[in-house]
Amino acid sequence: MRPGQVKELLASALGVEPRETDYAACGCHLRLELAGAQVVDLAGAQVVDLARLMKVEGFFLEFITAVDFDTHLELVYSFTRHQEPLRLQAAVQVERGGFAPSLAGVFAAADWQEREVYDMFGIVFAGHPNLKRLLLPEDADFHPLLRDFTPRPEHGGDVVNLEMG
Amino acid sequence: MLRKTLIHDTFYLNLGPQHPSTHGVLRLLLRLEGERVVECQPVIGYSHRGHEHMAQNRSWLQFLPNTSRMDYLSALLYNHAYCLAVERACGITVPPRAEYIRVICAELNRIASHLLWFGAYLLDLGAFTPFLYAFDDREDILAILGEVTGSRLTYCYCRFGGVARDLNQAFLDGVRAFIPKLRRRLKDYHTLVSKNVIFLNRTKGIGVMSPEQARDYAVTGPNLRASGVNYDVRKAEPYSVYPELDFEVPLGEHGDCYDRYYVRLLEMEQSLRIVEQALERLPSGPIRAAGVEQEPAPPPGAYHFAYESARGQLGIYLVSDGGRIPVRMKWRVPSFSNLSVLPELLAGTLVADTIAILGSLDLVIPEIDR
Amino acid sequence: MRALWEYLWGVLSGAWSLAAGMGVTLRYMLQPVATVQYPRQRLPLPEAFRGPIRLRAFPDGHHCVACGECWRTCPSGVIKVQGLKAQAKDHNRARYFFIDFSRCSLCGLCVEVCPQQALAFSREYETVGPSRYLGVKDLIAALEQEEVVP
Amino acid sequence: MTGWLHDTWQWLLAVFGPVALALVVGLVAVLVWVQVNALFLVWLERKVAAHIQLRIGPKEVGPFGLLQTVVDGIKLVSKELITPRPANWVLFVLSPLLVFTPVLLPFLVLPFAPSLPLRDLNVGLMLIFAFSGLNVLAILMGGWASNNKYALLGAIRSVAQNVAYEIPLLLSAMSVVIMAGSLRLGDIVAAQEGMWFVVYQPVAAILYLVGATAETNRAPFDIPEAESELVAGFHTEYSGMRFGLFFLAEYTNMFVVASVAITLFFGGWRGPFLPGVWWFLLKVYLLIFVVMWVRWTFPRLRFDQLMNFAWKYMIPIALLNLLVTALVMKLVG
Repeated sequence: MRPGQVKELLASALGVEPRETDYAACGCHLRLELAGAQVVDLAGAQVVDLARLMKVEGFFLEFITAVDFDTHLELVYSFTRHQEPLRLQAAVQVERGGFAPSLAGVFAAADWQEREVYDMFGIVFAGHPNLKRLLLPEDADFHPLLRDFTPRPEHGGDVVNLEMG
Repeated sequence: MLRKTLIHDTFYLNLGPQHPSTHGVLRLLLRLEGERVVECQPVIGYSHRGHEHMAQNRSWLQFLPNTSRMDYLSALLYNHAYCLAVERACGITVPPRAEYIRVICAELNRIASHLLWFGAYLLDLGAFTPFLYAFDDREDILAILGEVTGSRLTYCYCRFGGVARDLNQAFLDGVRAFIPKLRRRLKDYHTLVSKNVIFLNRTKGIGVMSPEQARDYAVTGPNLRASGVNYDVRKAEPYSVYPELDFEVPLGEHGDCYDRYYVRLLEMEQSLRIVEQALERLPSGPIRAAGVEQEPAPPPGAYHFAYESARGQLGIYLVSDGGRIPVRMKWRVPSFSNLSVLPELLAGTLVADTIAILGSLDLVIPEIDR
Repeated sequence: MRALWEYLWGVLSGAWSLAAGMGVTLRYMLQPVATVQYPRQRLPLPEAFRGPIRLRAFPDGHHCVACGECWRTCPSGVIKVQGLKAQAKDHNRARYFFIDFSRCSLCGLCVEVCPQQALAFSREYETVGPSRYLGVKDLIAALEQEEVVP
Repeated sequence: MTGWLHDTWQWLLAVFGPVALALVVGLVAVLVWVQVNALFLVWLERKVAAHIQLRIGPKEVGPFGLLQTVVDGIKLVSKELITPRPANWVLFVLSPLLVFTPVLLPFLVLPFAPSLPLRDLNVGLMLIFAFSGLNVLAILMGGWASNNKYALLGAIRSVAQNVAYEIPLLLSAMSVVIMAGSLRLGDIVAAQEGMWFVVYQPVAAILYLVGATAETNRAPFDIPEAESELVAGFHTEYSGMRFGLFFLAEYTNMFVVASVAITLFFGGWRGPFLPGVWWFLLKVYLLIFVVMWVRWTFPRLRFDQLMNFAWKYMIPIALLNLLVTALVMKLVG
């Protein structure tokens, strides 16, 4: 599948316009900025439609992650294919502590990926069957990959300070 | 009433985190009916060290030693992948000799990783001896890699724009002696294990993963190829010097434990071929690109790099603001997705099969936890 | 009939596979052992071996000017170095050089960034100790016990 | 000095009578022999395993590391005996004793040499099988009393496996008994005057060896203690010498079943040049070596496959073999 084909497909099915990026420079063929999901409108969120389309077209969900830009979080979904590889990355803006629709009903892989994002960034995935901590302890009350997170002593780890002289 | 509870009584068994077959610290919460698994729930995170958090607190260069601590069995592959990712982001061209050296070392490391898996898997199935044969072979690789990298397990050998040290004669001699030796050993492994009727009974038709299932759970690597899907990042999104080398991608048919086993054994042979060819073509020249800054910083933007590690597709997603310290570094580790399919494979199997299936997925838990 | 034949063939080939496996282990049993009995026999260290770092010794002592490049580069922050000038116009020379080896990951970045090439890997490999504080090494003091390698 | 010893001997003889005294002396000898034999077998196992795996094995303590197992035994004795709190204390303590006792009794009737069985009972074979059947009870007790899920699973597996494999074991031994016409082990050896029974009964011999390996929970049939699945199976919670007794029993059991195999199929103490007892021991250790060799070569079977193998293949074949033997004996004899 060529980037052009996918572009047309997305334009006709979802009415979105992905941007073609230079694969040799950034390792990604298409990048798509989606509108932020609203809490009230999760069912109709574009990213779920996108995932359904991707599943039909033979893509698989590589990963879901988030990036903290201080003002907002950016959820990144990465899709690629087994045959004729083509990588499409979709970015969705989410506010801190905000909501996003869950893809667990579409891709089974999304289950754990979303749990990890919830774990690390505190984004709540609405419709997720089992949104619990994945890597951190069950009773953790922090989201370590947020940029304003500072480790506290009770998070563990210790440092030997070198005494000079 | 009593009869009903007796028949439908199930109990929970905590397999791990301290258990001989969970390789690292994985906990499987199994609901059993007698010896039959009704439900399985993997619990991970016991060796979470926060590598992605560390990445946000140190420079691009300083993250280099971290890469080899995620999947310590294929440390050089991670090392290589990270360097390639940053080089792509910064636009650094690596001299061909350095790239060939990296590929030779990476493929040797891939063989070492597969050998360790082979031994540990047979150990899970109750055969102790192949484990030590595999370790004997792996020891050779560690010694060879030690000659040039200076360490045995957690290598930090690749640098942005090249490698830390040139190959020496001991390395070349070691590799040339090792290739025929491993070929002989692989023959013995086939006689001792692949054709063994007990082994066949334990693995054939067990833990069958369909290609659709694999895609749904984003399973990659030998686990995916055992299901017959031809997807190897080295072929699909060629990087480094792999396009210049001639190798095949072994595929399975049924997606059962035996195919996952057999695909890995065949992959070792292909890796040997790659090493052989790369040694033959090894160009002369510098091993470090000239004019690379001490601490390169990629221009602002998001970058992705896909790499075929020993366990599947390794993805590195970098976000840079042009500064010395990354904004975000996401590691898409293959074992994470490979483990997530486990509950589906385990439903309805016996405890003994649980071990056989868990082992066949080739998981490295610290890699999952990061 | 065909089923019976297949059954028999299965039994025979299975038995043969077991016998062949036993042949392999018997052959290995007669081979020389592959292990090295550690405290008695030692393997030669590889040329590139990485032990805890040391200051390279020169006839005029060490060449460290305490620029702090290694200290800034070290990913784990295990290096502390402080220099002194004998006179105002002199070069800076390291007076104190400590590493906390218990947290060192032997990546070798410090050795590479050193502008004076004053650092090198030692060939020490028995670095286990009963306390993590034993990992703190005084490289200047260690230098005095070392012979000069030009 | 010798006079004093002689007097004591005379006194003991007068008080207890020759038969009882012989039994006591024999029992002491057996107890010592069992320990020494088990220690030697553990050493042998480790050496065989090591050399198969390109290692050396024990070498530090004593010549060729022979005393290593003695030192290990001392370590085991000196370790704390831990009883888990939720365990059933009585059964938990009783189980190792019960597992060890029955493996001693077959030594009463084993014909090491023509004159060496302590009591040459006319139902010697039955006694051996009867007591080796007790083993499983002890394992079940230990596994259940530990109150540990792994131990319980191991115990359940063990019971099913032992029940299943006892049958082909007995059936294959029975075909030899039919040929010899006696359950007395001495008579069975005597019947192999011209030719070993393994020549007439190859199927029974193979069935017996497979069954015996399963009966003693040796790999590839070691599923009750499959360490990669059940940690240590039924003895997961045992420590110190209680674990040591399980260990001792396993190796002694191995010796017993190998001795029975030698007696039934390989001519017992018969052999040229050397005295009978040497031939007997040589054959037994050779057979044990083969069992070890098998252990270090093959992966472990799965539980249901193991049961299938016993019920679907071994028992029908053993029955058929018994039938044919009986028919042939009837026609010939």
